[in-house]
Amino acid sequence: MDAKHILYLLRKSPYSSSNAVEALDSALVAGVFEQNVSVLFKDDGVWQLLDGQRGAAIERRTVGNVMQALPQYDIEQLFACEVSLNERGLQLEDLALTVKPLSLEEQRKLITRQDAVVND
Amino acid sequence: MDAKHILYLLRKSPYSSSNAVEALDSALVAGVFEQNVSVLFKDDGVWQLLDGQRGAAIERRTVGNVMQALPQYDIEQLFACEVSLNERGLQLEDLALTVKPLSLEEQRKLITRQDAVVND
Amino acid sequence: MATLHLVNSQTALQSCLDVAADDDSVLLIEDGVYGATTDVARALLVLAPDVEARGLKDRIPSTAESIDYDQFVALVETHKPIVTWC
Amino acid sequence: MATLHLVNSQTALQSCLDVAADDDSVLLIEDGVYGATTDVARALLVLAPDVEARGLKDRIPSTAESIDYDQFVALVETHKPIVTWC
Amino acid sequence: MKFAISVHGAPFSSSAAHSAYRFAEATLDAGHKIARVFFYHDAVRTGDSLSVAPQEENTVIDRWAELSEKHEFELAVCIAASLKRGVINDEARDRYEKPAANLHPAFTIVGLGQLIDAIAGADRFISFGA
Amino acid sequence: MKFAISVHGAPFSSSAAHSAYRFAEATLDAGHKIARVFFYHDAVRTGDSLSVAPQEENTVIDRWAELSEKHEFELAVCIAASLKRGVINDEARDRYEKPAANLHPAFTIVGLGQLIDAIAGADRFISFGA
Repeated sequence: MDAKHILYLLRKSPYSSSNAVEALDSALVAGVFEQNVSVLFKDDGVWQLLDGQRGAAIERRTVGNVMQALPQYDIEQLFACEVSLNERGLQLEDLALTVKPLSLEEQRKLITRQDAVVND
Repeated sequence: MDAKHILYLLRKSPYSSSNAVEALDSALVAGVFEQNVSVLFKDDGVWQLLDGQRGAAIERRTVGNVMQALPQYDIEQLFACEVSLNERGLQLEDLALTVKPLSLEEQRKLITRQDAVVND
Repeated sequence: MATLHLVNSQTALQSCLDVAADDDSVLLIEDGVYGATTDVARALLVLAPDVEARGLKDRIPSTAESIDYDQFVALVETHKPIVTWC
Repeated sequence: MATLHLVNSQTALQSCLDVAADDDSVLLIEDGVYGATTDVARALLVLAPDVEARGLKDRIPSTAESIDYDQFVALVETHKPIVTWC
Repeated sequence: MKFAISVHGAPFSSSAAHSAYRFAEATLDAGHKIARVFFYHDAVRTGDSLSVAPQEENTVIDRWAELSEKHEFELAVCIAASLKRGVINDEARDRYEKPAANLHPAFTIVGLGQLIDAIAGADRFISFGA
Repeated sequence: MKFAISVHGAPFSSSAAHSAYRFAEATLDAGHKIARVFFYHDAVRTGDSLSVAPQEENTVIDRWAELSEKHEFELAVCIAASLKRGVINDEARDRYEKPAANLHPAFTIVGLGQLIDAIAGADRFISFGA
C-alpha cells in the first residue's frame, strides 16, 4: 500500500481526558507504519507543547514526554497554530518541542494536501 | 432530617451526553424526597427548555418531556438565566416550560440561599 | 479536491471557519447544529435528524441547507480529506 | 456564608465570574487552572497539583494563590454552598 | 463536619475521579466524616472491576476501596446511570441475563434517593463534575 | 469506494456512536465498502456486552454486530484504550486475572496499527469525535 498523507489535528488540552496522549500514541504508530505524517497543534492542543509538565503530580503520564518522542519516530512535520500560541501567550522558547508556527492560510494549505485527518 | 435548599444548576445542552436527562431525573427524586428544590437553566442548559424537541430522531429520550415533569413533582421554583436566553435568541414563548428569567444579580442571590448545588 | 469539515460542537465552529477554504463544505452535526442558529457569513450544511431532535427546525436560517445521511455519504464521496472538529 | 465556586474548565470560568459575589471564593482545578493564565479582575485560587502537572507554575500571576488539598478542605469548611462549574 | 461527595466523570476520561479521591482523603485527614460518595453519570465506571490501569497512572478503584473500608463510608454507584454504562452487580446480571457481573465488591448499587439522602444529612455537599 | 471509519465517543456519553452507525449504514446502502470501524478513546465502550440499554434509547451494539456480519467488515476495539476502560476479551481476562471478560463477540481487540492500516487502504477516512 502506498504511503498516505495523514495529518494529526490535535486540539485538546493534555490532561482533560486521555484523548491527547492516545492521539499522540496513534501518531507514533503512523510513523512506524511509514506514512507521511504531519502533526498540527491547535487551540487548547498547544498546551501539550508547554515545557515543564509533570503528570506525576496528578498520577498521569506526562503528555509533554510522549510528544517529545515524535521526532524519534521520523515524524518531523510538526506545526502549531500561530494564533492559538499567541492567544495563550506561548513563545516558541516555552515549548518542549521544536514546531513551526503556521498562519491560518498555511494551515488551510496543509489540510488540503492530506488524504486523511485524525483528530484527538 | 430537615428539608434542605437544593439548587440544580443545569448548564449542558440536552443531547450532547446523558448528563442533562440524568440531572433532571435527580431533580425529580429530590422533589419526591420533599427537599426545597430550585432549578436554574443556564448557558447551553437553556436549550433543554426549547419546545418541539423530538429525541426519537436520534433514538434518545426527549429531554423536553422529562423537564416538563418537574412541576408534577412539586418543583415549582424554575428559573432560567436571562442572559443565556437572550444570547440564543430564545423568547419565553419558545419554551416548553414556564420559567422565571433571572438577571445575574438574582442568580447570585439564588445561589447564596442554597445548602447544596447539584450540577449536570 | 475540496475538504469536508464535520463540526460536532458549537465551540469548535470558529476554529473550523478560520481555516475552511471558500469551496470547502462545512457540515454541522450533533451539538454542532446549534452553530447554525447564529449569524455565520458562509454557506453551512446541517444534519436533519440532529436538528429535529433539538427542536431547531424553525430556528435554522434558510442559508443553511438541511441534509440526510444519504446526502452526507454523497458529500464524503466528493470531498477529501474529511476533517472533524469536536 | 460565602459561596465556594469550583471551576474545572476554562470555558466555564466566565459563567462563574458573572454570578460570583465579591466575598465568594473561586478555586480553579483541573483544566480550570488555565483560566488563571489570562487577566481576570478578581482574586482567584488555583489547586497546586493541577498547576504543576500542566507546567504552569511560572505562568500563574501572583494575584492567584496556589493551595493544596488540605487548604481546599479548609475552604469547604468555611463556605456554603459549593458550586461546581464544568 | 459531615461531607457528601458526588463524582461525575469517568476515570481516564476525566480528572474528576482523581480529584475527588484526593479531596476525600484530605477531608478524612482533617477529621471530617464522609456520609457517602455518590458516583453518577460517567463516574459510575469507577466501580468497574474489569478495568486494567496502565503503568504510571492511577489505580483509583483499589484506593477508593481501602479508604471506604478504613473510614466506613459508602461508595454508591447510581443504578440508572450504571446499567447503560455496563457496570452491573450480580442481581442485574441475573435479571438481564448477562454473562457476568463486574461491580467491584467495595461498591454498592443504589438509587438516586441515596444522593438526596446524603445531601440532606450532610453539612457540606461538593461535586466533582466533568 | 472503500471507507475507514473511526469512532471516539462512548455510547450514552456522546452522540458519536449513534452518528457513526447511521453513517455506516448509509455508506453501505450507497454501495460502498467499509474497510474497518475502529473504536478508539471512550468509544471502546461500544464493544461492552454487559451494558443494558434503557427503553426508548438506542441499543447500538447489536445493530453494529448485525451490520458488520452482513457486510463483512471488522469492528475493531483498540487494545490500549480498552484495557483501562474495562473492555476486555478472554485473553486479557486470563492475563490480568480478571473474573470475567465482557467484549461482545462481534468485536475484535486490535492494536493501533490496524487504524493506520485501515486509513492506508481506504479511499476515505472519517472520524466521529467526542
